[in-house]
Amino acid sequence: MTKRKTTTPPEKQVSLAVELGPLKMKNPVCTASGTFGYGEEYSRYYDLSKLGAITVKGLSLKPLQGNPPPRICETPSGMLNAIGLQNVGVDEFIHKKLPFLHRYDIKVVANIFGNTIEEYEAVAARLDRAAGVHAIEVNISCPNVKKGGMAFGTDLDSTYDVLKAVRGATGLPVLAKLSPNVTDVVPFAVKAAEAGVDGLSLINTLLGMSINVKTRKPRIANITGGLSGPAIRPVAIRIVYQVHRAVGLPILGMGGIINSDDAIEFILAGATAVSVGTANFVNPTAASDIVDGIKKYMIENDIADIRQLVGKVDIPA
Amino acid sequence: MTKRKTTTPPEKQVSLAVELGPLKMKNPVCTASGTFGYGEEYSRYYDLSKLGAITVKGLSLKPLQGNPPPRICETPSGMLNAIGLQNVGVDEFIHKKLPFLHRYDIKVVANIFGNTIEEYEAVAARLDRAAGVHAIEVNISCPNVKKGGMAFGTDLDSTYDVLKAVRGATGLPVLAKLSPNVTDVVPFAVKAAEAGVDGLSLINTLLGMSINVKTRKPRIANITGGLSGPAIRPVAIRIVYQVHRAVGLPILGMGGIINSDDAIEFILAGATAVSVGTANFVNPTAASDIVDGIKKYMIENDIADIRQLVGKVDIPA
Amino acid sequence: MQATVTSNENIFGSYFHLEVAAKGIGRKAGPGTFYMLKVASGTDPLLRRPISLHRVVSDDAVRFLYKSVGRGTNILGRLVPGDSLDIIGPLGNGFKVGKSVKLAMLVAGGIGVAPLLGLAEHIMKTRTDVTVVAFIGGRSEEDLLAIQEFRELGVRMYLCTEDGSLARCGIVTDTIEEYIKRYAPSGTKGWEMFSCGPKGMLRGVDAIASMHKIKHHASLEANMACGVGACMGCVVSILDRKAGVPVYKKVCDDGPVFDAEDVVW
Amino acid sequence: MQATVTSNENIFGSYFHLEVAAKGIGRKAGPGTFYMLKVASGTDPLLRRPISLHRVVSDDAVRFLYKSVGRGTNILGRLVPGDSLDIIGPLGNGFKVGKSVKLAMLVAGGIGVAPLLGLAEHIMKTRTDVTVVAFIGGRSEEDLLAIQEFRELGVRMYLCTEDGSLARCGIVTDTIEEYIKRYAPSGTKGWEMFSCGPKGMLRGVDAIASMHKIKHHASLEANMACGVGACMGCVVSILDRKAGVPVYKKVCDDGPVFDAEDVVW
Ligand SMILES: Cc1cc2nc3c(=O)[nH]c(=O)nc-3n(C[C@H](O)[C@H](O)[C@H](O)COP(=O)(O)OP(=O)(O)OC[C@H]3O[C@@H](n4cnc5c(N)ncnc54)[C@H](O)[C@@H]3O)c2cc1C
Ligand SMILES: Cc1cc2nc3c(=O)[nH]c(=O)nc-3n(C[C@H](O)[C@H](O)[C@H](O)COP(=O)(O)OP(=O)(O)OC[C@H]3O[C@@H](n4cnc5c(N)ncnc54)[C@H](O)[C@@H]3O)c2cc1C
Ligand SMILES: Cc1cc2nc3c(=O)[nH]c(=O)nc-3n(C[C@H](O)[C@H](O)[C@H](O)COP(=O)(O)O)c2cc1C
Ligand SMILES: Cc1cc2nc3c(=O)[nH]c(=O)nc-3n(C[C@H](O)[C@H](O)[C@H](O)COP(=O)(O)O)c2cc1C
Ligand code: FES
Ligand code: FES
Repeated sequence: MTKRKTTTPPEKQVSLAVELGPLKMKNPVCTASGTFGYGEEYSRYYDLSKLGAITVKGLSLKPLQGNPPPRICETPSGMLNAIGLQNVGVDEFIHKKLPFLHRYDIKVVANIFGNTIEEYEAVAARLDRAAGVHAIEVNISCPNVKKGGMAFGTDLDSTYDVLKAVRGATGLPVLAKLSPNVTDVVPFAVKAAEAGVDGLSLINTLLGMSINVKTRKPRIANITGGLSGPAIRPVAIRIVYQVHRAVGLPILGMGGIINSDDAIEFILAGATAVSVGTANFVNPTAASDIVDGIKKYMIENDIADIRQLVGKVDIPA
Repeated sequence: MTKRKTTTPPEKQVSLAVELGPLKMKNPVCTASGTFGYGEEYSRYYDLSKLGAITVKGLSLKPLQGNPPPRICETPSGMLNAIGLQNVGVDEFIHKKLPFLHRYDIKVVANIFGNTIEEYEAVAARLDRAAGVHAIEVNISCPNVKKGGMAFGTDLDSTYDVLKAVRGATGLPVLAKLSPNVTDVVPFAVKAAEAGVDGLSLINTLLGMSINVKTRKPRIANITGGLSGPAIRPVAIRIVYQVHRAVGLPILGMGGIINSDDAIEFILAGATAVSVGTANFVNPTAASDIVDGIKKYMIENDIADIRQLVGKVDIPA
Repeated sequence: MQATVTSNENIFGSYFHLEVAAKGIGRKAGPGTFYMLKVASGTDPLLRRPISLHRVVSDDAVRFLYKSVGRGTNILGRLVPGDSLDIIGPLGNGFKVGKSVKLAMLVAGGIGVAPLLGLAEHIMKTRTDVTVVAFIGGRSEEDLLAIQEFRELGVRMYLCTEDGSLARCGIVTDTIEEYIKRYAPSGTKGWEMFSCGPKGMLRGVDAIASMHKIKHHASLEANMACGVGACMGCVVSILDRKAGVPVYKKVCDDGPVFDAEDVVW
Repeated sequence: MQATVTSNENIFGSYFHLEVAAKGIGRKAGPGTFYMLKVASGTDPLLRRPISLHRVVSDDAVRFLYKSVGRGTNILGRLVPGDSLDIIGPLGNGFKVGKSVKLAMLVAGGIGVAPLLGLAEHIMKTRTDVTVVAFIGGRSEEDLLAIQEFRELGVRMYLCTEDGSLARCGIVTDTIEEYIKRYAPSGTKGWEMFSCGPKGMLRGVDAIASMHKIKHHASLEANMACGVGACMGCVVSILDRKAGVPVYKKVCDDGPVFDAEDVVW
């Protein structure tokens, strides 16, 4: 038998599929919580099935009104926000928002938070029973709410307790979203691993503030807010790198990703997948474009499987 | 006796003088350590006497070679550096660099660091006897050297010990340059106050990293570096605000100041004076322009004395 | 979408007319909708700037009227024909002119006139049963915008300037009150107000509207990040009539036009 | 200082000639010095870009030759005559042509030719006792730059391209070696090399220079923040002859031209 010769080489096949622990994604691109609504908003701009996953706005047990406006302001290559976790509540999410996402071939990550450990637990338990939720991302790092949020994420014991409770409340993959506003993230990552989570989301926003010198008032009503966008990318890359070296858990990397080169930078630093946040605001098709860009990079650089790049920053001996 | 009528109002007089504890400056504008060499470099661009003070590059007991190149890279609205505190050493500074500054009517702040408490102490002691040094800024927050630097600045006891030792070694005003790379700067500020320093310098650079996706190597040889420039301003403003509310010490504020509005933002947040860093690289006359801009702001807003603005951000009840 | 600048004219002071072309850009653009413009390609300034539709030129071209007030709009001012401009939109609900409207009172303060010209044009074109009058106020003569265009449309205008440099000296609420005093006695049935301008002005206009039971549609502003309803950054406090409590509504998505009666000013 | 762009021409591929005018900008500009250009007014990109003096046009005008390779230089490529450009310089030591030089061998790789044209011009104007020859290499035909200008100056050139698309196929070290083989037998006294190009090329050139005891001045590149010696960001490792150890020297201030013998490659 003679082999058939192919005259034109077939388009190079590259594999973009990744696993964040038990969460399997067809490509490493996700959207960051709070920057993509519940998916519907951006579905007008492209087919959401293009993405590996989407993370929805943080969910609490009861609907929340959030902080008074102004809630956002622009900063150099970044923005501050103090939305204060306004959301429809976990029940309305499940009944009114989640069904829309069923139309898409996409993994849905539900980001959750609470004022008490019990609340975190309760939200996780409800999502556990909801069809079409594929993972839970536990936000213990929101800088914009008094109780809950960052208060948990900056204390090692609370970090463990919250995550352990959520771990117990659901069989879904659990990602811990840790606070970057600490001296060293590594011990928190270790605690999260001990609590049994499946992966880490890094990073949440940096705590910041901006003052309008004309009015002499803070630019956002909450006084301080969370800094996101390209400005924080070097901090995020450093944290992903440090945590990846120190802890075995897969990382969902984020913080200032604007294009596919930025996404690859996170992957090289140690992220298995990436979330696109503020960039969605700047360019509604950002996350989709990043999927294309990663593929292009892989073809140009002869990377057959994106997993080959994870943590492969070339550190001279 | 009839009063003379002035037909044209005299140019409004505004007072820019400030005191950082015992350090009296004719205006609140200083230059940040490591961004202004030893003064000579920028003296070609304007008369240094225009400024309130200059802070020179960090000094150690012995000359230091610093880190291998590449040492810097650009990031969105910022830059990373890992100079590694290359400097001529305190003795050569005193003999070769300091005399140049005698020509100017300007306060000289000597920034110091060491690998051990004894080294900090020794450098401070030598500067104490040097003519024309007006204050010492103790860097316990450099992210770019293994020993010393940030290792001191992220531990409360070491912070106290180093500062106490320097305080004992000199009668000059002492400023403590604290690390922003901690969960909460306030306890460190409290420790610094307990150690008897006269003021606080806030903030040093944030620890960051950047990877070139073409070469897959870190963009700076030291792998991680310090993030400076406008990108970090919201973080710096937040820290100055927090510390000013909590601690009575005067603050030398810095981090991303590019123009006079930025400087005023720091003053409103609680800084008594400000240091201009990365902006010098972008615009050699930045610090001088900022003096002019502050004056203009005061005249336009009827501020007779700049000290009236310190900490006067308008926080709604 | 990538639009092409076809003209960018500094009409006077800090006011500009910007016209851009892109396939379909004007097709679904109702009066009072807006666009998000990316004024520079880098990451500083990072966010898009919201600018209202001023006038639909064609299915494939729209016109903006903007004031250069800060970094982003200053950069806009430097665009020249042929430049490419990254735009999303039209966005937002826009002005809805109900069936029962007989008199549309357009109330503009300063640059707030921008979306109202398009509204006037829209009404004149689609609703011959509606009379349009415009109350236009500004700080000074040069802040009275689009006068010529309203005149060409044949819209009756009531003008005023705060410094009296043109027309009446006063604020726009004065001219409205006078108008009402004069014509309301014969009934305000079918009268509705459509306003855009500084918050203080809108509140003042709303006081008059309530007093005279005139339905009032106000176009609000807020700092925006996404413009599409995803970030929750642009909320204003709006009374939820059913619940009887104020809730946060998104200016970009639920607005920018709100029933002024429900706005918690 | 604020300079005015008088021309910015895309000569071909990604190469541009930029000419700017500002009072005194060319006055103290020696060959091999450079300028720091602020390509955009915002904070992104933040830092200035170093670009060598290509040619002094007059006391008040200079010309650059640059290659658009990334964000900053792409933005530069969009400048049009009349635009204002914020520039500092001239900076750095530049090439120094010693008294005893008889033959100046200019060695350029790709865009590295930029400072060498100005050097050739300078030598021809001030030193009739020196012969100038230029060894110019590039990847491909279009990477051989400033050929026309060198020809007009009457400089003898030895060209090569890596792909053989023009002139010799090979790298610039080949042409130098051949030249030396041919002419060195009658002595290399008074020969000096002046080079600029990729690091690998400079190192290769230096190996030849050392072998033949030809003094070699190499212009180096490094990432720069300040350009004026204040940040210590741009260092390279240079042998301190007295101490016998390598020390870090600043490319912007101690360089960009170094005695290649001392460079720790
Ligand atoms: C729905 C809507 C429609 C608008 N239509 C027009 C129009 O047709 N013509 C026009 O001239 N202006 C319009 N504006 C206002 C315009 O968006 C602002 O003037 C512009 O964003 C200012 O940007 P800047 O960078 O020049 O100013 P800066 O003050 O430097 O902006 C800093 C930040 O604040 C935001 N910001 C500042 N002022 C406003 C404002 N008034 N509203 C919202 N965000 C603001 C900017 O978007 C930016 O994020 C509209 C605003 C909204 C919300
Ligand atoms: C003394 C000196 C003289 C130079 N003269 C010329 C010249 O005449 N013509 C010319 O085309 N190029 C010259 N270069 C190189 C030029 O500075 C870079 O090509 C340019 O900075 C690239 O900027 P970018 O934003 O387009 O690229 P990017 O890669 O996006 O730049 C990212 C960052 O890296 C820096 N960088 C990138 N490449 C270089 C480089 N080769 N050298 C230094 N910094 C770099 C940039 O300045 C910027 O900070 C010179 C460099 C130096 C140091
Ligand atoms: C407007 C806004 C809202 C956010 N809301 C949430 C949230 O509800 N829960 C959460 O875990 N993170 C939230 N984040 C943080 C982002 O998910 C992300 O961690 C951060 O913005 C950094 O990524 P970026 O720089 O790409 O935006 C929010 C960020 C922004 C800008
Ligand atoms: C190149 C460079 C070198 C620096 N060297 C020092 C130093 O020697 N000692 C020190 O305390 N801080 C040093 N810093 C930190 C600055 O003094 C300043 O705290 C920081 O850059 C934030 O200010 P900026 O954003 O205005 O630059 C350095 C910063 C830069 C960019
Ligand atoms: S601007 Fe994002 S929700 Fe309105
Ligand atoms: S670039 Fe700053 S010292 Fe050379």
